[in-house]
Amino acid sequence: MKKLINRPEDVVVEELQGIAYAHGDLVKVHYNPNFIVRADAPIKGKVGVISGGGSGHEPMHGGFVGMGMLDAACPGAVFTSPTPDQMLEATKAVSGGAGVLHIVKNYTGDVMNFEMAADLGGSEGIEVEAVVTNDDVAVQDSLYTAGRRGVGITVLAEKISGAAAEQMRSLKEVADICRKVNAQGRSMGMALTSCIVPHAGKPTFDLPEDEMEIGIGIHGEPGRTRMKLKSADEITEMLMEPVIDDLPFKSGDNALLFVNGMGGTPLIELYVIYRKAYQIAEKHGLKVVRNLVGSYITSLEMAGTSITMLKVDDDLVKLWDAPVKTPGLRWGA
Amino acid sequence: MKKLINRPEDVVVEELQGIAYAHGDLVKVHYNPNFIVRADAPIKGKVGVISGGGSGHEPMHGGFVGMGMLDAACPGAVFTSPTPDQMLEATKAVSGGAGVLHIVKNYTGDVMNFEMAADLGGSEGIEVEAVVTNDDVAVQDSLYTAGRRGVGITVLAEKISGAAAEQMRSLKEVADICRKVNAQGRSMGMALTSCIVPHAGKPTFDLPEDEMEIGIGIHGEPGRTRMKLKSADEITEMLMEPVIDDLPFKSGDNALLFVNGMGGTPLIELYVIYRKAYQIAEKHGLKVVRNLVGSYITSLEMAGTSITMLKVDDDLVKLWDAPVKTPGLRWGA
Amino acid sequence: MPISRNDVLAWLKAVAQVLAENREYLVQLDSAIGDADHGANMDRGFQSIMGKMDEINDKDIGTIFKTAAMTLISTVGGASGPLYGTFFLQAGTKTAGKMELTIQEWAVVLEAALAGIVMRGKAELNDKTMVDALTPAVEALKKAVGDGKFQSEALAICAEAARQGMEATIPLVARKGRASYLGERSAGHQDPGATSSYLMLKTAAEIWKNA
Amino acid sequence: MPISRNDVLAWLKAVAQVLAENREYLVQLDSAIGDADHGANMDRGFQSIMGKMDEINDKDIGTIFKTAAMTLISTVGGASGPLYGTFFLQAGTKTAGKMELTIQEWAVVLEAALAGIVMRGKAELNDKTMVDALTPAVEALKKAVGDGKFQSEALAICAEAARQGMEATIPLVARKGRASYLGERSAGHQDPGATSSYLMLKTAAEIWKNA
Ligand SMILES: Nc1ncnc2c1ncn2[C@@H]1O[C@H](COP(=O)(O)OP(=O)(O)O)[C@@H](O)[C@H]1O
Ligand SMILES: Nc1ncnc2c1ncn2[C@@H]1O[C@H](COP(=O)(O)OP(=O)(O)O)[C@@H](O)[C@H]1O
Ligand SMILES: [Mg+2]
Ligand SMILES: [Mg+2]
Ligand SMILES: [Mg+2]
Ligand SMILES: [Mg+2]
Repeated sequence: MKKLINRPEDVVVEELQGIAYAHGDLVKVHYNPNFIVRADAPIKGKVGVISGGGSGHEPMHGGFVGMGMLDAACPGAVFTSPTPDQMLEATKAVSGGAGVLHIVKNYTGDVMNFEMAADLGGSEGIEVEAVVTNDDVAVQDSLYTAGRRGVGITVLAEKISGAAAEQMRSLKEVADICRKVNAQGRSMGMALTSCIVPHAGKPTFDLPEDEMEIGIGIHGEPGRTRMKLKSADEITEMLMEPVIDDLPFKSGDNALLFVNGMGGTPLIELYVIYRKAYQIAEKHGLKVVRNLVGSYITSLEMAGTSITMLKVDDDLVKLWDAPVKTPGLRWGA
Repeated sequence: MKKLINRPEDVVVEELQGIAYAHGDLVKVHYNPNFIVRADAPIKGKVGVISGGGSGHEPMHGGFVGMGMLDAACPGAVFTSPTPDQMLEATKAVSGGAGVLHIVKNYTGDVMNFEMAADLGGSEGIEVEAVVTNDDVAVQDSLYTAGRRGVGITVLAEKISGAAAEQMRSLKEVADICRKVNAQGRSMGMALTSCIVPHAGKPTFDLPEDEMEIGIGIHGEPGRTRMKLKSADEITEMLMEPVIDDLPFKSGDNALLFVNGMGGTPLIELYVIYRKAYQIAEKHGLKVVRNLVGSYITSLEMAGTSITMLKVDDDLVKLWDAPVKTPGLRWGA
Repeated sequence: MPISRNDVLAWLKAVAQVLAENREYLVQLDSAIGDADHGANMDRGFQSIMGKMDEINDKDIGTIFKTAAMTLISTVGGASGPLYGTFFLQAGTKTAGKMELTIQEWAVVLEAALAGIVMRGKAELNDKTMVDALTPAVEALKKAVGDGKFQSEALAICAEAARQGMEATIPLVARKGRASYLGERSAGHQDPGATSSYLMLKTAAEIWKNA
Repeated sequence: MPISRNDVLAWLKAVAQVLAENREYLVQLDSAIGDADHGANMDRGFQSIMGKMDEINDKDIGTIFKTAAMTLISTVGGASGPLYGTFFLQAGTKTAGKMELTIQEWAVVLEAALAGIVMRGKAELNDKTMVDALTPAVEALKKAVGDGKFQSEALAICAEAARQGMEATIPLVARKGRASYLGERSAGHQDPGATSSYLMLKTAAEIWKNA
């Protein structure tokens, strides 16, 4: 295992200390229970927006705490959803009287831990709404399964909901926007290599030099299918077509195209992917009016990419363009 | 070779197309000769700031073109310095009448190609100054060698010189600021893995599972020494101490601390490194007043990190804080 | 002899040790169809319970189980944290104030604890989860107790049923939890949560053999 | 027989082919002490020259060399682009308007071309660069010509001296170019640029054997 870490059990706390040293102007880090919170939280009259999930997906979620995006983020152990006490304390810390939105990625663990936070109560009358993201078209959806995973759309939902909250919209409105983003977005990912969970010490799966996994999530879980390595253009098509089909996106739609790196993929490759994804969108008559290219929702050092398409209208575009000032995403401020 | 690419010989042009599709609001891409230029170039009366170098270091330099940073960037083939015609055309494209600054990393190829651009003339009376960055303390400096490599400081020099140019300072002033940043900055890097140059198809060097290279550059070149893998804290010390020693930084100095990922290193690890680097700086009485954490000057998919320390005064801090609006670095705009 | 407060403490201690020993194994099982953390999660949780031993050394079984529950809930995370947390929470509710349990009572406790997991996770039999080990185990224990088996034998029958349930997860296609994302590819692998459930019940059978 | 315009074109074509064949080999040499691109750089440059063949098919040697120079300068990049670019630029200056070269003239041309590389790169002998192959080659050629050797023999002597110079780079510690960053670790590896220089001169000896 080649990693720039000390002891596996210390990775998350040491990362949090690094974040505290680096971004003390934007965020405060709370330990035991662990959460990252906006330096100026709580903001009176503003809906608090929080998220959480296992660590190892940086900059998500901790890197998205700050003006115009999240009010707090709860990091669990690597790839392990955080515990209810973290969500409870973070909820209290960001509550400005207008309620708190929980953005939860659809994983059994995340959903149950957020639910338990609500069940355990103790949030003293704070109104909480939870929106569960589930945009991964690689997973067949069904009433009888855990359903689709929440992946790339979560980044966009956090940005857009955060902007809506910043405009002092009500909890219901912010939650509705968040649900809308989730409903109008689809994603799919692939991996060239596995990641190594620090405490496991070896790759979660072994992938021969000439093969790739299609339909992977963000926890190093194997994908739906394994196949021979293909060209960037072919891979992009294999990700874009199911994404476009599923919503479905229709000719004339405006879209935000998000090409994401899994952590070990250099930017040069993401632009090669973006090029083809853009061309495929155009071919379908879709207009890419906004985009995001970079490693924003990662899976430790996994090499690979995921593509997210979000259908946007004017309101969503305006919220996307609104100022954001976080360690991981910043513009207009 | 596991990469998200099509044919190795097409990587750079396809990347440029991706950049053009993604960032058309900020930059224009010129082909044959290849360069990326600010959408609003040339700006009358403003010093043009350009840089260039081999591709494979993304977001450097192309990702730093935009308001407050570079006016143009010339990408060569992967790890191969660009050719004089690129620099010539880019120089003309950004010339607003106040002269043009060339920021050149100290590599034989880069220096000679930029020199030839000047020798070949044809820039029709445009006043050009070149500043060569050479901040890598891993390389022993000597009159009789190629000298030290230009590495991490280049990112900071481009930001700060770009800000000075944006303030309409003169060519001499902008060049002086750039020289000052270079003189006051030092860097050192290490690798956990080699990168794979696309046309080579295999790792530039082989590194056993339990070893690392210390003192590497940004072109996959082997480092000064190879040794057993150590903990993040020990590695950080091995990079920080020579950097602090070399300038030398003295107790009471204000510094900008830049922890850089080499392309295949996830952000979670960079924060673990940043934590220790910050503590070491503090221990030496240095005050870290600004920082940058992320993968900004990379070496394809290499896993590893480099640390850059820049001694700053009020003017440099103000220039660092000035608005910047590029695909790769953005704040205040 | 009934299962005493001390026996319950001894069981938790033994489970902590067994999970530590099987950490790698559970991580490996979770690597194949999940995210390679189940062993680390369970180990972290039970080590934390060990850190609470002083606090619960002299408490009733209900308090012991509730403390274990809250500790798991606040240190494990993932799917197994809330699931095993609810398991012990329900066990704690059923044993509030008790200083010992007959084997009959233990069967009732286990049934309630399992019901907690099902309530929380909504898994059905054959969804390839811990429920597949626990359900036959509870059934077998109830039957053994009804048949008037000795305590040690009843616990052994319970553990054996869990083992069979655990092994029966191998061919299943997962419909709950992270393994469900794999679809057909999840078949052929043993479920990690069913395995940790079996390990707990096997440990109970061993530790309480002479209780 | 002197070296004709057509012989020069044939040489460039043959060099393009030799470099294409040795692309991997040069990349490998550059991997050990550089950045793994020398083979790709040289191949890209000479393939580009091949693309200009129609343009220079009927031109004088000076124009041929100048065109080759400008092509290398604008397509190779790296250290070798300006260096070999300057090499051919100087060769072109010395051969302006010429339709053929005697072996005596070729020695003069090669000396000027090498001087261009030294002027541009400021490398000294034993810095572990292409200069280490070219310098003895030029000396040997001058001497062979002075000694009145036949053209084919003189060219062979020149190539052999380049080969020896190339091999002599192996033990050297690099003081110029990218390999210098390696310090002592650069010793024990053959310089890629010296190798490409040798390949060019070896090809001249083969192609112009019967000129
Ligand atoms: N809905 C559910 N009901 C019951 N058990 C479940 C459910 N979902 C997952 N599990 C169990 O949890 C185990 C995985 O636990 P763990 O790896 O710790 O959590 P995570 O899946 O969040 O990483 C699975 O092997 C399965 O037995
Ligand atoms: N200053 C110099 N003078 C002469 N030759 C040099 C000099 N620097 C480098 N070289 C030659 O250039 C070769 C490397 O070329 P290449 O790999 O194409 O460029 P780069 O080093 O920029 O990647 C070296 O092997 C060496 O022979
Ligand atoms: Mg998990
Ligand atoms: Mg090079
Ligand atoms: Mg798991
Ligand atoms: Mg090279």
